[in-house]
Amino acid sequence: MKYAAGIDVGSTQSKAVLIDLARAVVARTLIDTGANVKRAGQRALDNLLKESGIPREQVGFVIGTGYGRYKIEAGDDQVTEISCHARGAQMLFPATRTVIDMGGQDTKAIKVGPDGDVVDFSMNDKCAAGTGRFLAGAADVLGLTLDEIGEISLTGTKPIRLTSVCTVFVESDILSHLAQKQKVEDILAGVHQAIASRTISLVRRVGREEEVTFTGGVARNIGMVRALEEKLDVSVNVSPDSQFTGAIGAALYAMDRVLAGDAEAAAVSDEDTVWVDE
Amino acid sequence: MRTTVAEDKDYRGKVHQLSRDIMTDWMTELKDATKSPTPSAYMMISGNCVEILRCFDILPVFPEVNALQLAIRKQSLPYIIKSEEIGYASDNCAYVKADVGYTMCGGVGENGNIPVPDFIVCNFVGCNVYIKWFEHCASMFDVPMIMLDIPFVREDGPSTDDVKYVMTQLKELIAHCEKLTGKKFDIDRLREVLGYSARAERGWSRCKELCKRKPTPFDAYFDSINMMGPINALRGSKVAADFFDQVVEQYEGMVSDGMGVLEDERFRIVFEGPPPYPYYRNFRNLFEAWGAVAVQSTYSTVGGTWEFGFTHDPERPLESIAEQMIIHNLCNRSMIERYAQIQSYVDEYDADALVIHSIKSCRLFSAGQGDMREYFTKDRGVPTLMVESDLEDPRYYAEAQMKNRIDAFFEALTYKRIRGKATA
Amino acid sequence: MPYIAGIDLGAGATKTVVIDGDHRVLGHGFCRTQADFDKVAQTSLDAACKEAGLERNQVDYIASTGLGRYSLTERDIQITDLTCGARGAHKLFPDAGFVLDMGAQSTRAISLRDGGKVKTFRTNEKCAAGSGGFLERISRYLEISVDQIGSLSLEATDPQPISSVCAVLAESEIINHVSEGKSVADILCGAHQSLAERALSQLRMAGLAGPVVFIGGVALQEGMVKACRDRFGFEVLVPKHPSHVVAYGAAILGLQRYHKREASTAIA
Amino acid sequence: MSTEAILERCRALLEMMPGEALTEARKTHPDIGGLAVFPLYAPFEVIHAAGLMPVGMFGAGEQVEISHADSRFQSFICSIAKSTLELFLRGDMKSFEGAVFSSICDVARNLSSLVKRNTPDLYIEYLHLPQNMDSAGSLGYTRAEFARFRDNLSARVGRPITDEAIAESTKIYNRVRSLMRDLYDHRMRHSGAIAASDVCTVIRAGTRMMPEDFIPLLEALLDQVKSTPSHPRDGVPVVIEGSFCEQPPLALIDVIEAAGCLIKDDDMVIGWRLFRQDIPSNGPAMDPLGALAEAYLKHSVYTSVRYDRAKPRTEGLMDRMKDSGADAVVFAPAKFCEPALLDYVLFRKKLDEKGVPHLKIEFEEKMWTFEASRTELETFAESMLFD
Repeated sequence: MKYAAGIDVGSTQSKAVLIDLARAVVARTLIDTGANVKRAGQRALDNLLKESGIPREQVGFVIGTGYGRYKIEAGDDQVTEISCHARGAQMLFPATRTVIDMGGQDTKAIKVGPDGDVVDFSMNDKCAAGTGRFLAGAADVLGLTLDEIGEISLTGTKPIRLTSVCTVFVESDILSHLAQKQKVEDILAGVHQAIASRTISLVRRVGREEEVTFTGGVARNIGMVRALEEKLDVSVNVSPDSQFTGAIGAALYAMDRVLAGDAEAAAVSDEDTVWVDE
Repeated sequence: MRTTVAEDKDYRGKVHQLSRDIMTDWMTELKDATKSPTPSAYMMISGNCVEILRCFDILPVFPEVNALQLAIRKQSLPYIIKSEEIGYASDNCAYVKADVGYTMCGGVGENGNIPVPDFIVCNFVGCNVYIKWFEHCASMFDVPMIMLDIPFVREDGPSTDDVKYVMTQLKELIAHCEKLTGKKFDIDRLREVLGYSARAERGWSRCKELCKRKPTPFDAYFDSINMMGPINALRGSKVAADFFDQVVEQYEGMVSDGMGVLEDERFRIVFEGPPPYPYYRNFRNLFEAWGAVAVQSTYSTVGGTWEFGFTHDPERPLESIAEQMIIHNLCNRSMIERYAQIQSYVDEYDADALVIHSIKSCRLFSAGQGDMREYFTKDRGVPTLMVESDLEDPRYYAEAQMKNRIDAFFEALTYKRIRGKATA
Repeated sequence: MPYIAGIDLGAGATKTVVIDGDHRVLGHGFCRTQADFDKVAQTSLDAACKEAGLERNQVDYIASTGLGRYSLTERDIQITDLTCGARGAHKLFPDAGFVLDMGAQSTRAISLRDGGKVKTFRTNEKCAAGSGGFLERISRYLEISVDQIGSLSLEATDPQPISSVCAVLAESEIINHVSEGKSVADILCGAHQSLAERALSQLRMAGLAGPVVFIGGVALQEGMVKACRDRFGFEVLVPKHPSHVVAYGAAILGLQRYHKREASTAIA
Repeated sequence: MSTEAILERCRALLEMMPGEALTEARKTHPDIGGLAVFPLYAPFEVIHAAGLMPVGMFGAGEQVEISHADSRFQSFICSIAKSTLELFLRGDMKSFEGAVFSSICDVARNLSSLVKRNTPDLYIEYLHLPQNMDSAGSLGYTRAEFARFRDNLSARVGRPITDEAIAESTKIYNRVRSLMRDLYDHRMRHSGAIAASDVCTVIRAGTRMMPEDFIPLLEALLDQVKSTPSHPRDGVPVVIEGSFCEQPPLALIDVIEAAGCLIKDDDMVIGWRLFRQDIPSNGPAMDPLGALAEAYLKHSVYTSVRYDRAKPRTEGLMDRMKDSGADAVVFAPAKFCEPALLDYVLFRKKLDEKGVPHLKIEFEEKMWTFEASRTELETFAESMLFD
């Protein structure tokens, strides 16, 4: 029982991470989730073991996270991505006290304790406006890829105003700007700033404390990183591993269980029970 | 930290059954009244003066109860859509929309379950939407609407003029009832009715009191619904008074046997805001799964805050009715007072956390709950979770989102405890 | 013989119809709408002229409509797509009193007065997954092409309804259905049914009481048409070129104005 | 002063933050203080008599980015509530004595609590304006509520507020209101004499200056407008309904007229134009507070936030159409405005009965593109003009 694994099953990609007793990452893998979430979890774990050449029985505990977490049969238990992102970010940047996680349908601001625990968190409310999905919509209508828009937005000089950050209306909003011969870079600059200020209000709810770490898929978007830094007026940590943050956090929780397996673990787990949908 | 629920747990107990029985009798009365000349009147739940209707034997009808039942039986959506077709906006209160849609579809009148009222008593207590709702009802039925304008109670309490104003309007209501029924107002009958009210109110606050015990005998949010019907709609009747005697007996029994509503009570929470009726059990399961139980809730005090000691007084009939309407109910209180009420719950019921269920329909409750969250997390250090959906419109409940937030919240609380143990 | 062009600059695509003085349709043009509205309109117009066997300079009058109607510098007049859609639909089906126009951005329910004039109309509420763009997004997620949607949806055995009113949350519902292993057909059919439901309540808001002409790009999806026919309780009429009806209506109204103009200049 | 000069001054005032407008007023009224008035209505005369300038609080339009308030208010709350709270949280209102809110809707009431909690140094008043106009207790209550306001206010400013002073202020506001009525009447009879968005600009600016200064400005404007010949514009005469609290962007007003509608009458900034007749302000044994209360109960024009059993709002709208010679109604509520959106149902029912064409377009503060509304408005106009 020398290892623990974390699997993060997202709506588009699934990630898995293997760590050893020293909590060092020994292997990681990333696959497309595809249509069958159940299998995605298993596939990710299999890949992970194959690449690392470590036999399954050496893995003491597996924790699943992400929206698909309840469908992972390979996992021994589940933890929400909120807890996992906090824990993972704190391992990547030990001094982290605030985590911003921007995903497809959720944006989260998390206040993190010294050992990676969630002190407080805040997410976009019922309305999914201002999430990563909004960027995708903007990219679509401009015929650009998600990777391109960030760079381009940085060249904007006169950021445009948006009526709202409602994803449903981003297309018509942007089209009207184009019709008025606005520059693409200014539109994108406006888009990034709109989402950034929306995100800042989430950060404000939990109370900003340095260091700030930015996780999730959108963290690879340099435009969003800069926009956040500008509004927060502090530099923001972004790890090259940022998309693995959730899986790393899950693996860390799994390792707790491997190491402890004592009262602590008992206090957290109820092995005999299962989640039942109504 | 796997979340769990007892499979298909049956939350209904003896109290649920008792409540169901007497509420069903009332619903039957309503249905019968659609075909008989029994006089009836519409009235709203919050800070109501049902006692006055009772002493004239006027059958009280509460559209909110109707809307609530449609939602909890998962029947509300078609009615909501129906009323959106005649111009209601998606942003309007879904209680109104469900009730209006239900009326349009024949739920009220001859072949329905609810009688067309002889008149409407608009007890405007806090909720401004009440006025619009009842204006719409009045125009649908073409019946008179009596306005009871209750001055909003400010932090420094009501002025003598506020009370005088309400007293005058109550007397005008009484005059109207005399005209409608041809009966002379009988103050002694009102005293008798208020006696029943006071008895029920004492029982109700005794039950709330018992939630201070560990484990708590019932869930002061989800199970309170069983008592809110009787205390708000049937108040002033002997039936309601007797009901509470039995309920108190039941819960005191549980307490003395050390029984709680949960086998394993792990988190004591205070609930703010109405529940998502269309997903009532689903929502409850999400908390049950973490051994979280409500020990107090603001929603259960929309009709009256009796647990703070006020009861109707047969010796001061109209005065005490007026005081009930102005001061002693949640809806007519400011956010600032609501914060104080919640804080006292957290302290006196030894709660671990505050959960705010923010609903789109009712802005009286929800507008500004972000500030409430701010206040309790930052100024008071009370762990607070805020989730959003609706009390009537099923389209605003997203289970995956809901579960994610609730699980994360209790994961954090659990982790805090473990560290507490570790460092201890 | 005058030649009139109606150009519909929509959010999704730009459609052109060229007619002659007897309302005969001579040519169609179609191309995806892009940033430069003027250029897009030209391309679409050229295509229509080509089909009509006309030179660009033979076109006597241009009526523009749709979201970009003001961006077309060469226009003789601009008219809204609701007015044009009503007129075009009425010309094709004189007995129908209602029009449902489902495009990329918006869904419109229109009730008509005599002569195909707009009586009342309802456009889709904000934050509603009630338009063609939504179907495009989910088809992209389901990795199928837009023109497959319609036929696929017909193969459904257990349609999966969408309850959310927000397009983004609706998408997560779809993702959920997929993860539950539901078939693509069932998901698409569910989407069509939900959209039809919303369209129906919009039509009711406009006072639905008779046959409905279903126009706009989405009307090309058989599954959507079926979903409407199953629900509306009135005949649902679909023209041969549903996405060109608005441009056609623009051309017809354009012809009217053209005659007026000629008459006045003749006097002068 | 030329019309354009007057409009320039008004536009300048509208671009100012409330605090800047107060500073501007102090240039000519050095000792004046300020009290913000959230829509709809408060007895302005009492505020003015306290030596304060009542400043209309209509949100912050485009000028302010909402960055604090949306962590306090959810996504389904109207923009005026958010931007108003934002101004207080940002400290923009420091130079004011405080603000007065009234019972117009649940959001406004909760907003007053939030402002009170977050700016403890300010005097925050909440008036419960009566919803029962014809109880035997109505007048006594309303007068008492106004008196309570007067006493709290005088305690705050540390000087008495005399009946004489209130009567004087009543005279001044009577004059302001009658001039605003003149302006509206003139626009009503001479379409094209002045653009609707210009009327809005002036009326809104009037809530940001001392009434003494507003009077000469209105007089000058009326002279100008009446003396300049204008040829009548063609279009569909309409009444705007539903904009009684949050104000539609001026650009939207222009879009409405550009689309072919002529705005004959509207309910914008209605609280400052609440009375069709002067309020008695002299005579023996004069009771100015009683007069204000009486006026509110008996002589104020209908609004969506005032229930009057004797005069239903639907009738009010019908009269407004008849008096202004409008053929149609453009219903323009702020997004998420519960009272307006609920009233729409009753109005719509009535208008359909009477066969009056109507159109609903929602707006919000940060709106900058009106393409969707433009399309609907043009279609609406086209459907009436070309038959």
